[in-house]
Amino acid sequence: MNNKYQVYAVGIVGILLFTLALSALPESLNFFREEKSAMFAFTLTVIMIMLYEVRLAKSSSEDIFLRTIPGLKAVEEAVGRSTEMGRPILYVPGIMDMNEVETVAGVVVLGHVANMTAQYETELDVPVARAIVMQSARQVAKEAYMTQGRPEMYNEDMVHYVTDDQFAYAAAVNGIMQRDEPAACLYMGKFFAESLLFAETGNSIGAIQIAGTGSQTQIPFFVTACDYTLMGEEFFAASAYLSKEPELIAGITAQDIIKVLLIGFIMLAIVSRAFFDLGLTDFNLITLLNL
Amino acid sequence: MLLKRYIPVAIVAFFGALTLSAWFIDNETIETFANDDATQFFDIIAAFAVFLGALNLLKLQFIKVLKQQSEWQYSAIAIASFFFAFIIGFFIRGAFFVGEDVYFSQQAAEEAVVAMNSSDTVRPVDWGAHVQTDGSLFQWMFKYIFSPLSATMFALLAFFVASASFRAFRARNLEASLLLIAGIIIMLGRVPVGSLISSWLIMYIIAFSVGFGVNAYTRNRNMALGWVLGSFGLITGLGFTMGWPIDQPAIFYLPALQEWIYLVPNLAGSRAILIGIGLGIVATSLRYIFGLEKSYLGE
Amino acid sequence: MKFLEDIILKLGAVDRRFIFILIGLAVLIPLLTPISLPVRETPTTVKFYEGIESIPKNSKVLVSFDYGPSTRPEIHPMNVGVLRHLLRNGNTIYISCLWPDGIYMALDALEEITDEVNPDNKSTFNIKEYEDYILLGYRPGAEAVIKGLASDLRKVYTVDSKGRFIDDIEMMDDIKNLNDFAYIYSGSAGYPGTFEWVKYGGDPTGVPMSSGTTSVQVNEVIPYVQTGQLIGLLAGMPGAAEYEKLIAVPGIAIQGMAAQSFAHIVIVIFIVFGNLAFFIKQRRDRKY
Amino acid sequence: MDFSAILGAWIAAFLTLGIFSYLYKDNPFYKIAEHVFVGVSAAYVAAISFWTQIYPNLFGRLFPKDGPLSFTGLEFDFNHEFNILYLFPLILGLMMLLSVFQQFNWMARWGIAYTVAIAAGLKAFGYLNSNVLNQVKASSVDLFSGSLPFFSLGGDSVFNNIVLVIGTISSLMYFYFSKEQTGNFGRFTRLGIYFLMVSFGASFGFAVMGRISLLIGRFNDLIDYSSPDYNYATFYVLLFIIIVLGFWSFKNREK
Repeated sequence: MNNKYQVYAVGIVGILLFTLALSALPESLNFFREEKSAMFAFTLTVIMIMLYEVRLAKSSSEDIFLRTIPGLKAVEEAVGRSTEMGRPILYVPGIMDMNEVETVAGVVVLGHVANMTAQYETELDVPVARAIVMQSARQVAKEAYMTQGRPEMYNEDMVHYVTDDQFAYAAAVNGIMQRDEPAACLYMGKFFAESLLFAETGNSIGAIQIAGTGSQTQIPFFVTACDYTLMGEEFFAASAYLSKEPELIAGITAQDIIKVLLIGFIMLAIVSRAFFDLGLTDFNLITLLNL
Repeated sequence: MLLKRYIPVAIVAFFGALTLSAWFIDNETIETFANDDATQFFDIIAAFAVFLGALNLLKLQFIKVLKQQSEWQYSAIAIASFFFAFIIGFFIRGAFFVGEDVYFSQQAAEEAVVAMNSSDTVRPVDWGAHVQTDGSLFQWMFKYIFSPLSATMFALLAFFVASASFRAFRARNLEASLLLIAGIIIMLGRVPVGSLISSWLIMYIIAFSVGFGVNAYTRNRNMALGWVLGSFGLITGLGFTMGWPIDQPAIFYLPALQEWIYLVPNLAGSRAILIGIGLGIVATSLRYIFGLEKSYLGE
Repeated sequence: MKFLEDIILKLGAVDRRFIFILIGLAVLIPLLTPISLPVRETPTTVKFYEGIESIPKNSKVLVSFDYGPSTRPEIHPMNVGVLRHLLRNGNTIYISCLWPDGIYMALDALEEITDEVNPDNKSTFNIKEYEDYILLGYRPGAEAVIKGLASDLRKVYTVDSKGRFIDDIEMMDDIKNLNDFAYIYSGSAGYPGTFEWVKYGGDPTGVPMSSGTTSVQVNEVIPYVQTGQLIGLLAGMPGAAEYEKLIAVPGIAIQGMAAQSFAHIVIVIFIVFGNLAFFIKQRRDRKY
Repeated sequence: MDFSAILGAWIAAFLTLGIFSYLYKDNPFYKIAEHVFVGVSAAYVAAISFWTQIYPNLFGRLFPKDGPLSFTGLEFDFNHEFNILYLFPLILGLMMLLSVFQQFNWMARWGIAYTVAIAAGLKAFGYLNSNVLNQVKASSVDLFSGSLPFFSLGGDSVFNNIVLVIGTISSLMYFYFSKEQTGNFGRFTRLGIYFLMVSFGASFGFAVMGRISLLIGRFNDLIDYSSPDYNYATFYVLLFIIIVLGFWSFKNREK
């Protein structure tokens, strides 16, 4: 255990030295942006911690502990409920294209949901707003039905394109909800104003609703109108949680370590600022690092 | 195998690493690529994908119509609307200039030239510019079909926020109560009506609500009544000594209070969410670049 | 008492369509018969006003129209106000758009403040294109456009919205990139908008900037005001109303404030009844 | 008022009220408006992406005036220089289109891979910078210098700064996944949830405000269309929709 943190301490010192060396390169070799030194060091630290955690996870046989996230437990229940009621599941992977990390995360989570619907033999409906997302979601869903040994249940049109336009898409999804009455609605991806249009309609048809998004502005709507919400970072952790693969879970552990480091840094910066303000030192951490 | 699996994975790793490192490397070629071309490439691919999507949409709607599934009539409307807009977008210029005036068709423009007896020639708009020219047929479609529909879908939210807050803003527990109270204070404090509500009224309401809480908690009516009467007396006494100013004490004046909520506890909460989202996105992005997660490719 | 409780219980379980009707009326009635309510400025708006006021006279200011018809009621009054404020202080205006419909919004806004079109209005100006303002127009690409502007404006805009080559326009002579502007303002309704301007425009170049946003975005953007990455902020229609008051040109936002107030009161009343009903129901459930 | 504007107003009024009729319940008017919207918007987006992306930015760069490919007879002058790199998105785009055929399904993967790559590369840095580092930097507030008042409602104060720091850290710890939220740690993260809830409530309050503003805008348009200039479009359309809907709900009463 201690060993791990020793590695990190040495690693961070190494990264700092490396960054310093890069920014001290002579003019002729100057390919490094010194003004971004702090960012560079931080990025390298994140990469180092992540890769090392993954390596540890691969070599160790122990399970990594993660706290429960109620919204993720509820996904399986929702699929089960839909099966009992004989009604479909609606999955909305957000309204943006694959050039948003949230959308990609939403599509990855779709893979896990498709695994469940294949197991439970529940109908899955995925209307999408972008054709690239459609293609990716199809690949993911197909793969899920294959691994579950139910290729005959997979139908390409379970993932279907509606339109690129935000509100036209919202109007159509509202229509689908009203007419097909899904037992569960899952919203996982990047959302804008249409979030509440979905969530209110879903609520009025009595569906169990689980949302996950990294769109800060839309979290409050999902929190008020949905049964469960994966807020921000929880949503990004969702795919790792659902996959139960140690390599992916290790990524979450890495995030936790970075979080603690950041909190430590905030404390340190406050103290160093106090010293500076009181005239005890003539520098403060923030200006020193040129942040 | 190579084409289906390895090249896509290589593309992710290469372009991911390239665009990420572009932030730190002082090299003009890499910089222009990351700043400009990289996103342009994506926009172009996405533009092709739109046509793929349209094909999928048409296919599903045509199946509905041909099989006469339930409500196929509406699918027919969707198909008709699609071709209506498609023809206006691709086959009709829809804008012919005579001087500064714009006409939808060549014929109308020519008639106008004759009617005005002017020497101007009719000048058709360039292909491509026709979708952005004020007064073109495409713009007419945008103004009277597309934009009212989107604005109205958006405006439905005014009703939905009301019903959602009515249903969900119940003081079930402390968390829900905080949501409720912060929501109401912002809702009232930000609009002119809020500044007409005296801080003294708010103090009375708080004293009363606390009494309500005391009653619920201790199950002792007398104690609750005592609290309410005592605090009301205190507030009234204070009011007379201070002369009932509407915005004093400021912490009970809604416009001032909402400002504090907005700048302090709200900021703390949103900052944490921002940092969390940031970390989540960074870690997820790195997982993609390093190929730890490839399932979006169907792996 | 029992009777009263029953009424409250009924109100607490009312059909949502009843709420819809009341909200509709609360907004519609004040629009048909205008009522004026006092407007009180909030510090972020004052900061915003002071930020614009502090731009040196005759400076070049970039104004971006990053919204469309759906969010027009919130953002449009702000942008019109900002144009007025800038012109009054003798600044020249460069208009860019990150949203395709932004160009129409900009045309509308300019029309509203031009002498020729509205000769009787006191708050209009005798402005000429290519002298007092230039409409650079819409370019697709969102943050790529901003990044492009930050490095080289001429790569993004070879021609302006009228198709004139940028190199032939005198106003553009000493503009190379964002650094040549004294101030950046973005009236933004989402993506791309304030966020992207801060990240790729204001932060890297250090040009002071501020923004007007929809109410929904405020929470997301407010941390940037705190850190000084944005100089003040106009928040939604109330923000626009406060700004209209500060620049002393009352407009559509101030008018809308009454409708806004009434709708909020209706919602709050419903929330209160919903909660009372909730408590009564809880108590009764406990008794039986 | 010319005919196209009046016709437009009638169509706009019909579609607007058709969407609003959804507030009553799902009904034929909403279905018409919805399907018109889907059809028109799909083609609208296709036209916009072709004419503002593919046409100027792809063709303009591959077939510029006097470019190396002008022997093909294709020339699109958008003041761009020839750029061979743009063959890459052309190929990826065409592969994306070809993936409509079952046997070429895999072709979409290249485009997907490229899209995810730039999402990861470009977004990671932006978020790291403004969401993480800048917010962390802003959290290092002044607590001890003594130059700030202890409490002030509107501005900077020691009390506000303490609340800010505690709120940020406790909310951040709510997102700590490697430990069950029990005991003292649980109490601390509970505090974080309280801050998050206040933040959500405040956001919601703001949202209510914004949404009402949009409704104001919509009603203003409808009021405009009800004027004699537009032959009272709103009135007649409203009347028509109400009568038909009344009849329709009467007929479908038993359902």
